[in-house]
Amino acid sequence: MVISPVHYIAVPLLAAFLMPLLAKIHRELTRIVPGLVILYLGYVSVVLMNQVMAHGTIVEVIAGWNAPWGINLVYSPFTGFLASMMTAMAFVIWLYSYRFKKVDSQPALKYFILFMMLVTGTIGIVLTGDIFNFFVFLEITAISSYSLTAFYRDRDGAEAAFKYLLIGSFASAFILIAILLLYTQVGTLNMAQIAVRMHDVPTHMKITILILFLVGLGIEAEMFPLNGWAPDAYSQAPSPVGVTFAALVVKAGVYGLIRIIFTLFDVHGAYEYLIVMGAITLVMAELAAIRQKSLKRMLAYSSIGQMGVVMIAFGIGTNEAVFGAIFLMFNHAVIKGLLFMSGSYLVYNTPNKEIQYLSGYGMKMPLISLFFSLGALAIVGLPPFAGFWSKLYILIAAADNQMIGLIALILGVSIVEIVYYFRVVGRLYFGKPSKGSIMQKPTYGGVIAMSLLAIVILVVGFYPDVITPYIHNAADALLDKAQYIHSVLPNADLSQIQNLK
Amino acid sequence: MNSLLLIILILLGGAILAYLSKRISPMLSSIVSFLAITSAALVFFFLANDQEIVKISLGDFVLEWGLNAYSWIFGAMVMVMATLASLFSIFYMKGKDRLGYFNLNFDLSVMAMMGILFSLDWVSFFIFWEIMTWSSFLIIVYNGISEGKIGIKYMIFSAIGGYAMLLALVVTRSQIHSFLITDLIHSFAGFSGNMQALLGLLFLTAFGVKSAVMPLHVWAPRAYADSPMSYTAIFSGLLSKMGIFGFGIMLIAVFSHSVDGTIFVYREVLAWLAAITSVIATFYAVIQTDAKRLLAYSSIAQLGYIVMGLAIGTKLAVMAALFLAIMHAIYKGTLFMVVGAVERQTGITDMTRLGALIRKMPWTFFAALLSIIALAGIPPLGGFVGKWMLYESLITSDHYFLIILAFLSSTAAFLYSFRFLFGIFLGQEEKEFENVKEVPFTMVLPMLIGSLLLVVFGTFPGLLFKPLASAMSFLGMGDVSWNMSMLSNGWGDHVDTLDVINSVVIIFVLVAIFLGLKNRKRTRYVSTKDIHTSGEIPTENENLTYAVDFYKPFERAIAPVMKRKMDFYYNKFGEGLETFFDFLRRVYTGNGQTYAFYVIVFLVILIVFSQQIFF
Amino acid sequence: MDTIDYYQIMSIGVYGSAIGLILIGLYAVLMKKHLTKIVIGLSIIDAGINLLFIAIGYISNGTAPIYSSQGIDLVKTGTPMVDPVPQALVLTAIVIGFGVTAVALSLVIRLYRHHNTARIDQIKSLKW
Amino acid sequence: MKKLLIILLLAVVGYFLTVSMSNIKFGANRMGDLSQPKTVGAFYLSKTPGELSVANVITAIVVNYRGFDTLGEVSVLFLAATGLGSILYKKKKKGEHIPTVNKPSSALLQAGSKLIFPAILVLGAYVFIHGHLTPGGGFQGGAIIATGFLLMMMSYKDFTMNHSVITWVESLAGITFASIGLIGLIVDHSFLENFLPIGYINDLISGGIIPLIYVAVGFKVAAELSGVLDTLLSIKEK
Repeated sequence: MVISPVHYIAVPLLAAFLMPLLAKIHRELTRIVPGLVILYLGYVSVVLMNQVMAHGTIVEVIAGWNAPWGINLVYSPFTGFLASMMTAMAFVIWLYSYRFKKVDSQPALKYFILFMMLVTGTIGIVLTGDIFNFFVFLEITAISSYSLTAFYRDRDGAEAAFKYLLIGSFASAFILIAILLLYTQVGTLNMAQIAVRMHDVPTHMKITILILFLVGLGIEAEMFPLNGWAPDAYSQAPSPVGVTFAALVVKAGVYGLIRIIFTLFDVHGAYEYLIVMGAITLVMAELAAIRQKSLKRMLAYSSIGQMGVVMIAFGIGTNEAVFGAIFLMFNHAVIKGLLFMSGSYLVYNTPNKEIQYLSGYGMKMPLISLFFSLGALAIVGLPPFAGFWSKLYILIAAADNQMIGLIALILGVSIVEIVYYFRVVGRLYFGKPSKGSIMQKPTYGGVIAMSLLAIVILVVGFYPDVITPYIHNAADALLDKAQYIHSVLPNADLSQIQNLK
Repeated sequence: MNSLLLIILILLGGAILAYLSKRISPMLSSIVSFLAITSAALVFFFLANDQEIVKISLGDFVLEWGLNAYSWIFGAMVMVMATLASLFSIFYMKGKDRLGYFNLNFDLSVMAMMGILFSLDWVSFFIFWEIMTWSSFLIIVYNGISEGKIGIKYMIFSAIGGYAMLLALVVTRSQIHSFLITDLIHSFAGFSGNMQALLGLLFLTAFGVKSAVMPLHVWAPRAYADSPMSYTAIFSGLLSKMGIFGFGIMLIAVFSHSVDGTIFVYREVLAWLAAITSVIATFYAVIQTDAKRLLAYSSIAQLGYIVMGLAIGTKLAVMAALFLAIMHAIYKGTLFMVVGAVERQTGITDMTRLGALIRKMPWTFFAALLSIIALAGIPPLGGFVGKWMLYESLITSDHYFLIILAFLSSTAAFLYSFRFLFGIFLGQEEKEFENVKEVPFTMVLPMLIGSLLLVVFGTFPGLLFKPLASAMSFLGMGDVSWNMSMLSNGWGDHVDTLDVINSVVIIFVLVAIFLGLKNRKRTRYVSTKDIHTSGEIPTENENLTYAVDFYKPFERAIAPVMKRKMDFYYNKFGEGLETFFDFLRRVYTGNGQTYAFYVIVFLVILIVFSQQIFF
Repeated sequence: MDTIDYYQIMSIGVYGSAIGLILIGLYAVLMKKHLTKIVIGLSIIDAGINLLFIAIGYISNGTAPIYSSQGIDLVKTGTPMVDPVPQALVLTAIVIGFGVTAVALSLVIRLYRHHNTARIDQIKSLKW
Repeated sequence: MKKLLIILLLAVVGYFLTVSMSNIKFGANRMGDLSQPKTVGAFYLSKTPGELSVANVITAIVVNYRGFDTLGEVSVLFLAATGLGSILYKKKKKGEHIPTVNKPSSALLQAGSKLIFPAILVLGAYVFIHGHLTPGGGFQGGAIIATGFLLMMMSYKDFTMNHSVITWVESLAGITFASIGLIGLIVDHSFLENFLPIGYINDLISGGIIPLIYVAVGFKVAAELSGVLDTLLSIKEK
């Protein structure tokens, strides 16, 4: 069988359908199969990324109908990079959750099915070239997220999940209305075709549709003030799911947002909108984070803040800025993954997951504390760790666009970030451990997962060139709208298409 | 292999090895750390030269490292003192927890400092700068004093400084499309006035934090005092010098290319700030009862002198500043080691409780004595030459008010210098320290080497003038002519150090002989109770040693100045901010319906203002 | 003329009721305190959107897009078939709406058991 | 006060939607010429009879042109069922049965349900088997079948669904769908590609893989909806 992007979707779905049957054969299979599937997807990623780097975008036609008639998957350097990143993170998360909590085999089966579908959904969002298919994958992601958020009954997961569902339903409603209006205007659902025909759409309709998309996808991308659900969901979901939210789900949301703005529409104001909203999101989230008592909630707000930076960088819209933004997406996935993973072991047995009980854990859980500290150093952008490079690129891009105020804002907020992260790190390494706290011994899978992420942080930090060529190609691919359309629709008239920036 | 790269790699490898070898034996970890620093020092002194250039391509940046006369002198200082401190550290840290962690960060700090000095471009400068920051943060919290708050404060100020630098360097890059420091130096004059002012302010803030210039100094006293002493020896002595190093580049090399008025204002303001810093910090040092704190404040004061010299910017002033910087690194390093030794043997550093250790720890006392002499600027040791040059430069550059401040602070410095010596080594013997012994040889040795260096450089300042002169010509100050005892240049900045020293030494020796003869045979031993009590009979547990309320009158005199600490305002500001943040985050009410409401409000806002937003 | 009026009335009726449903649903979600009512509100929004979908695919005098023998005859006489795409999409949308509603209801059950209340303003143990 | 504000906000939203919709003329033909299709609607209408031999264009779209969406849709259902199971999971004791209704229904309802239950099943099966010919299809048929089960659950207190059977049916149906897609990928280089002969329009056996998939979808939807109903109904107060 020829390796093709559709494997990203078809294989996990097939496996998901198979898993209830496999569980009847041996209960351990429910844990192993998702790992094997994701490992296979990793192999697919390697093969396809090599192809894409060598020969350019792969367009996978589904059901034999060429674009724009059928649905197609677009595996460009950009989408491919994101899909590969998500696959890699999914594998790490699988390792981490392999024996995360002793649960009955029945919930374990459901957990892994939901998890695998969540991964499939996010990858589908990124790969698809069809706007309605995008919506379908968004819903797959959403529904599995809701269910996973409420997975544990001994927490307020249901509350978080309900809030998520409430706001998420708004998102899907708005996106659906936007798709509907868009369909009446362009008569197609293929993104490339939409991009070609967008020129002829009357401006007020264009803006109407754009607003609906921006609100809907803003919810998924955790934009302020649409992100009320996010901290709850991050903190109440099982830790591996929290990691998945930070590493995959929100990335898919941001992807949607920028795909709409960069490819589908040609509205200049949307870029400034991204910058402004990104800045507001960043400030609000980081300021909320500094006062958090619960570690996971703090991490959640911090994650939202980072998404704000990503939005700002995409909003600047130059090649360098987009490069920085994609780099930051990658770094954020890896680093926030490590922070969530190690953080949840740190607060495993503390009341309310609160930071104040963490005194002296550096002695008791040296390895986990080390991972957490590494993550903290990296996420605030201290060299020589991965986070530094993306920050540097973004700031350079902003400086080249004379946005000194914006840089000052980002850096000012970074100081806030430093305060709350280093408070935790300081607490970990000073003072006497409070009595009676029970340490949770991490599973082997967990340790391996965290070590992998830590190694990535160090390697990328010391030698960013392992990753930058891919990101360069990704940034070029995202910005080159004409190339995107051409690869999907070879015969399209590109005369109306102009790359905005 | 390139020796610069080799030094960095040795230190990095040493850091990692030290961390790993803790598993085998904690002592081994310290030894590994010492060996790594020593071998790096050997490489530095015997292999490194200014011909070598390292170019590393990372991301889209080219990191360039090289060595020049200016960085060599700082590098030599770092390597020597770091070697001494790490040697000292072996026994000082013996038996403490998490030595792997400590030594890892210790070596990383040293590596970062060397990296800063090697950096020819701002990116690597910034990278090493930040490594230095976080590795020192991790050591500050190591002792776990005061709930990590001081660590946070240090981190906040370092971040302000670091980010000011980051902002400055990305702005620089957007102007000249290069990260090279030399490019900035050459093109600075071409920038617009606003840009010069902005960059100047940002860079000065960045370096001001590390060299603890007011009002960015509040982190320093506690940070210096709370770290393990073997680290403070390089923290106070060397890390702060990185700020000085940066100031040197900015104030001398970069600004000298600018003719813009704002830069002169900056220099004057900075000189004043530095002078005020040194006065206030000296006052604080005087009223401290804890030896560590005393030294910490004293460090800030001394850094004030150095920055003052750089800010004045005449040849003599710069020379003085650099000379003082080196001297400060040596004597403050030694003094912190002394305090460390005392702390190790007695467990405390409170000068009101210590006393009479002179007989228990003679070598330590000897090192302390020499360093204090140097610190106070008494001939013939190194401190004197530097101070003399500084005063002379202040006078020749017509900064008469500054010289009053400088005199004030250096006079007050005598007070704390004496208190330090007296409080710890002289005075009455306390019972609890009866069995105190001298520290082991590996701790004595670095202290003695330090004192020896002070004597050598004090007597023959010319040894230092040679590299300093070439450093200054590298900075663009032109030639400085010098000989073993003479420093002069074409404009009459002329100091004959040997003459001055000789005359002062002769006076001192004569006075000493006179006093020695006079007081011979009049020594008497007294008990704790043998003091003037004005008719009141002190109870047993009342501590009435001289060391208590040592400078009460002085404290009363300076009380108005001390009333409000800078710290107080920062804390209030921070609390205010946090309250504000707390208020802000109440938008997350926890009610899902409210969030839904926000969504609709946001949608309506977008709808209503769509014209303004998207066109 | 008559037909135009007819379609204008139809458009007001169909679009109006669809938008009305959406607004009613939104109102329920924003104002009603009971969790089940909120879920019902979400379903009503979905219903409104689905109706809107069908409405935009409609073509005047059109017939169902099915090529049964009857359908082929109609096409031959010039009767247009309505746009099939919105109908296909709406099928997907309905199924997704079902899935969301099912999950929502199960969450309501969990919340009611945990908090012993179904009022949304009393379920806010997670905040700030 | 809050009410007023919300009504005001909704008025703005309503006005916004109305203005947008007023630009979209009701009943206008936006598909354009069928012979040279520019829109997907026109393309599907013009190509379906010839290239797929499927009478019901909507089925052709749902299962073939946009079959990938349908796969996603099926997964959504599957997810909803799984999610429901995980959210409401409760460890059942062996052999324990939770009644679906509190009181037994009247004899009339019971007898009537028993009577029409097979008819409902047959109708459901008919609807999804003829999905490519007549209105309806897998989803509709599946839903009809599920209503049959709902009827039985409501009328008989101790009506039990065999969970094992449900699991098998939904898994096998899902696997069938995905495998047919993968076979298409292997045989014809495109996922969900129609690799079977398409036959003649309006025949029961026509349209290649379309009826196969729709039957599988029918089974899957039936099983999942019934499963969801069963889960929700077997929740009892503490």
